[in-house]
Amino acid sequence: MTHDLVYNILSLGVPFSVALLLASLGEMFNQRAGVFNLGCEGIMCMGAFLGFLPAFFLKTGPLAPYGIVLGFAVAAAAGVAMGLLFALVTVTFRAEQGIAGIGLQMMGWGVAGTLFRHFVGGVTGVEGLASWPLPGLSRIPFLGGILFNHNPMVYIAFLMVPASWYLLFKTPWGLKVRAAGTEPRAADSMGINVNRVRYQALMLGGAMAGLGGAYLSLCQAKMFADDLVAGRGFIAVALVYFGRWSPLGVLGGALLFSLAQSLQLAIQVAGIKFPYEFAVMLPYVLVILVLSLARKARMRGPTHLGVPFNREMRY
Amino acid sequence: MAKAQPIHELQLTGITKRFPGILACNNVSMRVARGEVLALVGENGAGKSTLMNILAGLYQPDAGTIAINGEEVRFHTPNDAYARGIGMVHQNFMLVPNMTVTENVALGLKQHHRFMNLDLKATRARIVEVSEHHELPVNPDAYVWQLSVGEQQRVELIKTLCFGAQLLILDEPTSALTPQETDDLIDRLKRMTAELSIIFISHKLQEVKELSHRVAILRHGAVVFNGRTEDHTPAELAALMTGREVHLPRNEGLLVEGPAILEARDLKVRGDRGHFALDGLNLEVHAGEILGLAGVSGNGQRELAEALTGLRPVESGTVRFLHKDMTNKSPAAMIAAGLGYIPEDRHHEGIVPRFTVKENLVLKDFPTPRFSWSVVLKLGEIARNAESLKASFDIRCSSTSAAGGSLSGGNIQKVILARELAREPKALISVYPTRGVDMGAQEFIHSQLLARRRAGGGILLISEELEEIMNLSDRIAVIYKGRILKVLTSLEATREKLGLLMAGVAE
Amino acid sequence: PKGKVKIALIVESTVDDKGWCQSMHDAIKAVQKQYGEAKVEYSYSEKMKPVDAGSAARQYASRKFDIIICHGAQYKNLVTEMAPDFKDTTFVFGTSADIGGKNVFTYMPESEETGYLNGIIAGMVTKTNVVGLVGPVDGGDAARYDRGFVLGAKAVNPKVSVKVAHTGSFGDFVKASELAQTQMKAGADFLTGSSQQAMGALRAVAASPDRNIWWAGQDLSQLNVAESPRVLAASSYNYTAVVEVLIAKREAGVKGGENIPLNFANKGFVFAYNTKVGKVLTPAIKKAVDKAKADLAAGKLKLDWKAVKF
Amino acid sequence: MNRFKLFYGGSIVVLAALAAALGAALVLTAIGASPAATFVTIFTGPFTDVFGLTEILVRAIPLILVALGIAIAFRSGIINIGAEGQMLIGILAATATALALPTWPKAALLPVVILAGAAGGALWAGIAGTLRARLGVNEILSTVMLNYIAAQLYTFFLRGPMIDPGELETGSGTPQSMRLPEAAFLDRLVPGTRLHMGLVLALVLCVCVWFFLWRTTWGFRLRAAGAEAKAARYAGIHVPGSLVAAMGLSGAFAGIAGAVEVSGVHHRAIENITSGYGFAGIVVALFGALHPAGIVPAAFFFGLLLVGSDMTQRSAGVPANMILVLMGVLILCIVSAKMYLNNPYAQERAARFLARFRKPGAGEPS
Ligand SMILES: Nc1ncnc2c1ncn2[C@@H]1O[C@H](COP(=O)(O)OP(=O)(O)OP(=O)(O)O)[C@@H](O)[C@H]1O
Ligand SMILES: Nc1ncnc2c1ncn2[C@@H]1O[C@H](COP(=O)(O)OP(=O)(O)OP(=O)(O)O)[C@@H](O)[C@H]1O
Ligand SMILES: [Mg+2]
Ligand SMILES: [Mg+2]
Repeated sequence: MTHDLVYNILSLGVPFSVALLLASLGEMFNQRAGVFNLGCEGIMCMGAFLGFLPAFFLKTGPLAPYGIVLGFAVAAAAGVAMGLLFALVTVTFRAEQGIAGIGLQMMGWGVAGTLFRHFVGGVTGVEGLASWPLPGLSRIPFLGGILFNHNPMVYIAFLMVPASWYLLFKTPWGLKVRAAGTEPRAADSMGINVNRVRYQALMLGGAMAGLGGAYLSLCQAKMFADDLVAGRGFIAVALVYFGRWSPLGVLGGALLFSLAQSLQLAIQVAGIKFPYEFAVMLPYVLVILVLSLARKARMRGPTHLGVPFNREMRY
Repeated sequence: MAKAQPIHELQLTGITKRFPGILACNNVSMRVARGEVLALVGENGAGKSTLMNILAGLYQPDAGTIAINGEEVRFHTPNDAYARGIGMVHQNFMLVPNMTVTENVALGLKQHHRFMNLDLKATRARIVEVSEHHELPVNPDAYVWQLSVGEQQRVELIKTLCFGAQLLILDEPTSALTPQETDDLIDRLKRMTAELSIIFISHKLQEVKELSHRVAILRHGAVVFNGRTEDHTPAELAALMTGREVHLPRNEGLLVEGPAILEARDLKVRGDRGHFALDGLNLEVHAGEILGLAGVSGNGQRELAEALTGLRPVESGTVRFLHKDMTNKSPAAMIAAGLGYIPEDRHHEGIVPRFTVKENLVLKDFPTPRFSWSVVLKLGEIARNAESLKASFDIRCSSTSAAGGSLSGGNIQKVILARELAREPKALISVYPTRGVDMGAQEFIHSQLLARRRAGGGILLISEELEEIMNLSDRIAVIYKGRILKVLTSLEATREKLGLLMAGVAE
Repeated sequence: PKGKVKIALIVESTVDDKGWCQSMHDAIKAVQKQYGEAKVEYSYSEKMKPVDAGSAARQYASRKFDIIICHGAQYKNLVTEMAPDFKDTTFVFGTSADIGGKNVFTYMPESEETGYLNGIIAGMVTKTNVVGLVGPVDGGDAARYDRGFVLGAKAVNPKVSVKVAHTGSFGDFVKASELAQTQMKAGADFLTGSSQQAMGALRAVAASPDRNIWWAGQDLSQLNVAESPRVLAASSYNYTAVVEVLIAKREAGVKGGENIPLNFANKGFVFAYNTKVGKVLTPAIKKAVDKAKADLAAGKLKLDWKAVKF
Repeated sequence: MNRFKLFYGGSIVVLAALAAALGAALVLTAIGASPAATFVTIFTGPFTDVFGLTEILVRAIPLILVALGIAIAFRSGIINIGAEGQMLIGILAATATALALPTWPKAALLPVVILAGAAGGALWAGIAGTLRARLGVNEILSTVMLNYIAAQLYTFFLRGPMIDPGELETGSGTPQSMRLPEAAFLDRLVPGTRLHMGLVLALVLCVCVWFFLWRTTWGFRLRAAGAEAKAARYAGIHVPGSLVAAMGLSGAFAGIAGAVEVSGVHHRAIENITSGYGFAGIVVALFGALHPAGIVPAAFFFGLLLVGSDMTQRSAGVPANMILVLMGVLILCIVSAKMYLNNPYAQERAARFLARFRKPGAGEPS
């Protein structure tokens, strides 16, 4: 019985984490490069909508299977475009990143909602991505169902954790990103184009947030509605702080949050009698608690987070 | 990056650069030949760094040209400058603290950047090669934040050499080094001239004299002198720089044994990395004396200053101030009791950069009745205070409403000095008060410290400049590994004795 | 109607939410179609936070709209306070069982009745005796629906266990979907839910590889969407009737002061089976449901929904 | 040079406005709405009658209050994204107080209610402040999370302990509190509109905040700690304490905003009462350069934007979501332009660029 319960919580919680994981990893790159992108939510909205659109239009035709792949591609592209826009505003125009992020969030949410109204018209479902049990692996007792019986995006997202780690710590680009967010002047003096690196990071981060959004509409809810993202972008941003800017930490945060979410739903479903509001609060409380109880980690964040880079302008 | 062609001759012609409201470089022309060391000197804000940043490709000049071996070049980015063999060690270290030495160097070594793969092994090998060739020992795997200032300086040098520099620009490389490190560096640089040319910026004319072949002096962005070093004494150079004679004052007073006002007994204090930075330290500062604290930095100076001012917790032992036990009292309590402090990091500890000069001048005293009625600030009094201090301490700023951070380093130091001395502290702890400050300002700061001494204040002067310590102190204590090794009177102290003590050799 | 009537609608979400707001919007549209555009002028304002609703309602009133429907109990205050200032305008808000001022109508869907019918189906269809209920917030008509559902299920199947859980929001589709998945994992083979987010739960049911999991809904449109093969039955609020009553009463000079309940007795609800699900809906089930519906309509069956605690 | 500055500033503003209009027009055209009609409605619609005008002010009141709090926090070096949650808790506290003291006279009850709101907000923000000061928990993370927690707590109270008994009796079951006693209402300023005394309170508090931050030793301490924590510590200021104080004060203002919304507009605690003011307040605060003198006009402008764009769905047939697009695009354009306005480097470059046209081939301006 408890075995089953634990199994259920884990096997559901793992796929719940994917949207947050993707968006958080993207945001991690942004912040590592020194840009605080509070507009993640807006990018996710656009990704969720534009990812949904091809799947919706190709729903019945012979191209239906490609609709979803196309959807993810379009969502990523939309994310890149939004990232570019944000880069233009915060990197080239050096605007205050906090407000610009709120602006981007409003814009993304609004544009997605407006276009949805015009081109689709009402809450509608799509086929969505079916689960692909990995041959062999999915039959491992207990773990198989938790880790290897999901839709392909789950595997992709989890593979992105080591990939992000490699990208950040083992490639020239990652080195530049880390330098650009910590000591942009040093990077600049060594001939690294700090602003270009930030542009690239924002494009990558945007693409990942877009994918995260599309995961919500194509894999998790398998539908689109105006309010689909419902604040998950803000949580993704917060989880980057939780994960202290490391891919593994971000994964930990995303898993903690979504497992807690899965746990609280299971608690409710199990019929334990107490006001459900407290169950709903659980994931949020847990994230704060874990961070409060964790010893202060040594790794400090990108120290120039939020500071626009300008070679000539000082202090 | 292919190895750059040798630079036989570098010629700057008519370089002009302006910043909003300031002409930083005004029609500057100069020339460096192969194997030559050119010293560039001038007061704070004269435009030295700006000129060199132009040469390093960071800034674009508004007018003027750079020519290498007679061929005109244009540097749009630092990459272009590196490609032509120009490397610069900047005034403020350009290192990423949370990366290793190898990673820091790899950042600029583009030839080791492969697609999706960073060849750190190759970079590491290159570092080892350069460090052996130039005898600059370094641990390539250490994180930069773990290194001392001297080691970081070495990393900067190695980094620049790894990139294949033919012309090395060094912007105040010695301002944060210990005397030993400085001597070391100068020696190495001398040897390097066999292979490369050097432009060397410093406020210490002794070094200029020792190292350089030629000197160029900048004043208000323009070259006012350009000649051979050997033809001029440091005093002459100082006069050329400031336009007047500079005399660093000396402590000529008699050794008066006043009462001890600031005492540390068996002090044990932990440093940032958790070890005991102070390990049973004993020290007394008397009224009316300057006690110099000599020592190689990193031996507990910073921790001592912070423990005495209440900024760092004391594990055991006592701090007594004015005969009261003040161990582990808050900084506010120490300030209220009359302790003054000139901290090491003037930009972030000494002032609030975004506050105006007048606000910075009352940073410690704003709650006192002089500057507030109960909780309401007396803005008029604060402004008057600022004007009078500005005049008496010769603080150069456009107005006392300018942001503190916009002042030059020397002037920031004057603001701090003015604030601390105007409080007429019973005791003053002064840490590296003249680091990176030009001769004129040094003279002023020294004379102010002496004036405070005459007025009966006790001063703890922490410095690595033996010159400064010997000029100003009544007694000199030498700190080594968190303990006072020995205290000498100024009459006993000689350069040699102090040097041995600082190295830990106690007779 | 004799003259022209101008109707305004104020909603908190959007008029295409396949739920609460759309049902009223569709009803007004239907009435407009029925009477002709010349007779009925219609305007709506979406995404109205309570404070925005205040200015929208006032603008409608000053533009001489006859009937202003504020579709949500959170608008109660603004209606109560505005109504005396615009005596010629009919203000309407719901859900509420209050009796408002002279020019205020209220409406109250007694949703425990529709819940009860869906509950009967659930109790008889379930094989696992585990039934999931995806709730939004435990309040208003959703609370009534949920409790009616529990009563219905228990009435026909004492062994059934209804897993009631809430997402804490009306519009979080993703959470509703997560909750539905959790319930299915916990063994539920029949689910239901109300409010706009129910669509998220229904999507989860439709996407489940287990073809023996069923749904009963709270919106007739669910019978005609791609997910409908999973939907056994649905009911809807018949706001058309409410709108018609409002127009008729106004013509008759009654501007308010009444509560309009919605129930089977006054045809405030429509209930329909899904004809395309084949044998799942056995004659026995239909019989039980039809009987309950008739009893409710006749007033023979009273549901003590307030007694249900979860 | 002065004429140049005017010209420079002017052209930047015009360019930004054009860019915003273009961006919005793009989306409007895509959905087949008329951009011109939409813009005309937004910027003139609210001014056509007294009611529209007062509605702008009704929106500006909570915006000013929240923004003042945000300004205090940001000036003190702590980022508060939790105004939404703090408003909610403030509303709970204010409502509970008013309902608990139904017999008190207005002169006593109203101040107590508003103070209760302040206390509620301060308490909620204090959690984030304490976590940051004591345990180093990043306040962006904690305030985002606390917003969600507050939202659930809010429905819990409205659905349970504080629900209007009438709602239970009639079976409506709507989560909302009882109506406040009339003594707890803020008076209306203009009869027939919803403009209430909260405006006066907000403006008075603006002056107070300005005085507090720039004229008192408390403000000096907070600002110093925020501008450079290290230097503040060296100057004897207790930095963790000032973080908690700043966060608490910031929350108090959000709480007051909530209390004022309840006492002035809604007269009872209902769902969705915060209307996103907690987020919009951040934008207003930053637009207002974290200074009361800037916050007031910024709040009026945003009030206009909110009321005006809300009108577009009725008079220009634009879907409601378009409001978000407009505000988003506008924010992006204004922040972009702002950096050019106070950037001497860009100004100098522009001046030199212009000079090239005026005196071809000749030197620099001075
Ligand atoms: N990035 C900048 N923006 C604006 N003004 C600058 C900038 N850099 C330098 N300046 C101005 O140019 C002048 C020269 O500065 P610079 O840093 O070159 O002085 P310096 O000679 O290196 O001084 P120091 O000896 O203190 O290092 C300064 O007075 C300053 O006003
Ligand atoms: N953004 C700026 N705008 C105008 N002037 C500036 C700016 N930043 C720095 N300066 C000026 O640049 C000059 C040199 O700056 P720098 O930071 O090199 O100071 P410094 O005297 O070398 O200090 P230190 O070496 O002690 O750090 C100073 O005169 C300072 O006033
Ligand atoms: Mg310099
Ligand atoms: Mg200097």
